[in-house]
Amino acid sequence: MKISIQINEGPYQHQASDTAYQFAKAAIAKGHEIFRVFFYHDGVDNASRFTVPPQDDRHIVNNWADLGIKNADGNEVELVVCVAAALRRGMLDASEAGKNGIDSNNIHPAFRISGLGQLIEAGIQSDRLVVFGD
Amino acid sequence: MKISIQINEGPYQHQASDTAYQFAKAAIAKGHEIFRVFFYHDGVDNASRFTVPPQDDRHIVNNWADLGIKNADGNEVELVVCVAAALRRGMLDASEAGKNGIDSNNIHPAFRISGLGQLIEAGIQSDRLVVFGD
Amino acid sequence: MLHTINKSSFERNSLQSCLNTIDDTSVILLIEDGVICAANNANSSMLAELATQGRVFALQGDIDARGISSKVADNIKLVDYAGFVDLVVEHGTTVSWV
Amino acid sequence: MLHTINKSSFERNSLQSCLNTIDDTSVILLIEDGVICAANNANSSMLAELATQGRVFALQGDIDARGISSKVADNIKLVDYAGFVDLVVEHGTTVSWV
Amino acid sequence: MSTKKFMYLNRKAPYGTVYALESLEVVLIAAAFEQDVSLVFIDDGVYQIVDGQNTDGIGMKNFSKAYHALGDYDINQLYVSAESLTERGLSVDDLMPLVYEDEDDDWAEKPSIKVVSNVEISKIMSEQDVCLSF
Amino acid sequence: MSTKKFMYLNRKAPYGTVYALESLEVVLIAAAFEQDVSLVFIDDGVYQIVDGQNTDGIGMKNFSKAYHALGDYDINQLYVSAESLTERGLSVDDLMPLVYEDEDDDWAEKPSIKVVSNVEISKIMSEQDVCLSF
Repeated sequence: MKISIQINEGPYQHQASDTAYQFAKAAIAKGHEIFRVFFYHDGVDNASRFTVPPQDDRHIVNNWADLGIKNADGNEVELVVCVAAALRRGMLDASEAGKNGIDSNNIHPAFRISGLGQLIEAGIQSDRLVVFGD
Repeated sequence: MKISIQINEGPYQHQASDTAYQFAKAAIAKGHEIFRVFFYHDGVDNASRFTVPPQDDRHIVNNWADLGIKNADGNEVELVVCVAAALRRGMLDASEAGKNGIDSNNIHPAFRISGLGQLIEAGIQSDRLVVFGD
Repeated sequence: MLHTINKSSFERNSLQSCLNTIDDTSVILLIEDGVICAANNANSSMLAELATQGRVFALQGDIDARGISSKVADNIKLVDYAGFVDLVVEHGTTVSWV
Repeated sequence: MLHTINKSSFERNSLQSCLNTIDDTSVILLIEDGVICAANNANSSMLAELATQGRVFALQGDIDARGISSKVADNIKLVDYAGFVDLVVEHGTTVSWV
Repeated sequence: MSTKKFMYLNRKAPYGTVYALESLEVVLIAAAFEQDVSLVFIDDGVYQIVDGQNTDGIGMKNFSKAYHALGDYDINQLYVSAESLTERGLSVDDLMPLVYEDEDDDWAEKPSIKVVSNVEISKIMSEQDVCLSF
Repeated sequence: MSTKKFMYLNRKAPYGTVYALESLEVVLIAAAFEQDVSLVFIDDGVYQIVDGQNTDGIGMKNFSKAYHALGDYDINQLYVSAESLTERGLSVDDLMPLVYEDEDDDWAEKPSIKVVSNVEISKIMSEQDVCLSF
């Protein structure tokens, strides 16, 4: 089955991203396809390549990034970050940084920034859409 | 009176930072001193210089940054970001970025990263400490 | 002592928790979504007695933002941010029921 | 239809809201802090009837994390993340009461 | 593209958190996808469409006027919980007069807001293909 | 530096949000400042100190053992709401056996946890100089 995920909260502050990750891993292990993970609201902060958790803690960003190549059928799990939510919260890719005159960017390369249409499209294309939030 | 502030939530997602800012501005206008604003938990995200809100919306990061030079007596309002909370959430200054092998940083220059001791010290040094959260 | 409540009593237990532990002299300030506790509604009885004693305040700006300025319950005192500062200064320690 | 609850019924109204609108065939999965609703406590009656009907599930990992595995109320079915996936697959649309 | 039934579940007051605003942003984008869109306002979500919101005092953007645009985008199924309104001392007269023009009835202006019981919401909910929660 | 009475107000369950963990991090730092420190566990905050927490199944760090360190740092005033425990079907026997060595009583080992009524918590609260909420 084709499943998509919406994540509304950032890493560490709320369990939402952790649960969503465990859910996605379990779904892939059972042979389902995670079509798209859409990071919305503070969820966009899950995509920061600047994240440095304590040594003895999980690395939520890398966990998601590693998942991005792991669907059983070889299809990539798309990790999409909402552009409007991201800009408001200081999450930028090279293109958005350039447009806004900022000298660097912080989106992990496993994620891509795109529009809210990608969330609607995920709802249309997938058999299931599951929301994780606060 | 000497007042300090603790902020537990990031910008835009929760009103905490907005209310704290309005409170701080009002306190300064009444002749009080805002000794320190301590950004903890997701509150560290208030310090991102990458933040690009929509044109017609308030710029929470710049609001705080501008406040940093406005105490009535000329004393700076200290804007302190908790280092442990910041690293977990991908907020880095040049020094922490260097230590962790990351090529850039995203802390606005009006803020500085420091330890949790600064929160306790704010509680000791100030007449009042007010917490804003979710 | 000043207690701040920033959540609706319909959504969370923070107002009830505050009321469970508030002493006889403390005052309550409703801010952010907490101003929903200031409106006339099914939960109004929670604050009615304290309001009668003049011990309940609410942030005018948050009330106006939520379109409920015509719904404010009796005896609730409205303040602006300057009034918030005064409450913090006058009432000693502030407890935030976040 | 699958309803997920991720907050304690002591802290928030999400379980009550879900119960106000749930139909006769839907099931509930308690996750994260929502597993507090699975323990024997003053709020247990909220879910007792649905549990008897075999319609209440809870994530084992979240229960263990909160140290309440010996407190789980009768008839609540424990699942792991694979079981969560199965519930999503079997029950059609998922509604998250975040 | 196939047509699915999308439900947006709105349970939180505006301004205290960003969910109301960012939910509206999704709905407006969703309109372009020509799906069957319903909005449910329940619990404190009913405050999102209360008339007369004025944010001058809190320094935040008043986005409530954007709900009036929904009708122009053919989004006219706004279900409001009667029980939630009553509990909060509100009636339909306290809500914004949101309308749409019915193309099947000579473009007659009709109300978009339908106050319904929780039982009716339950029925509407069980017909949905996708539920987006914020 | 003067001595003040600091109270840490813990109202949230662990793991679902990070507040419990990051609150504990502050308390451990606070110990170095030699202030009068009290911790209050009320509402779902009582779950923070429930015995037998096991996070193997959720991929998160089990930080509950760190509460045992509090006694070594002279932090031994842990007040737990009796009403909150009872409502949740818990008793003091379900809590971790947190202890400290009383230097005024020949280093006798004593329990740090005191189960008290909400009325007593009210009294303790009214004696504080600073209240940190998470």
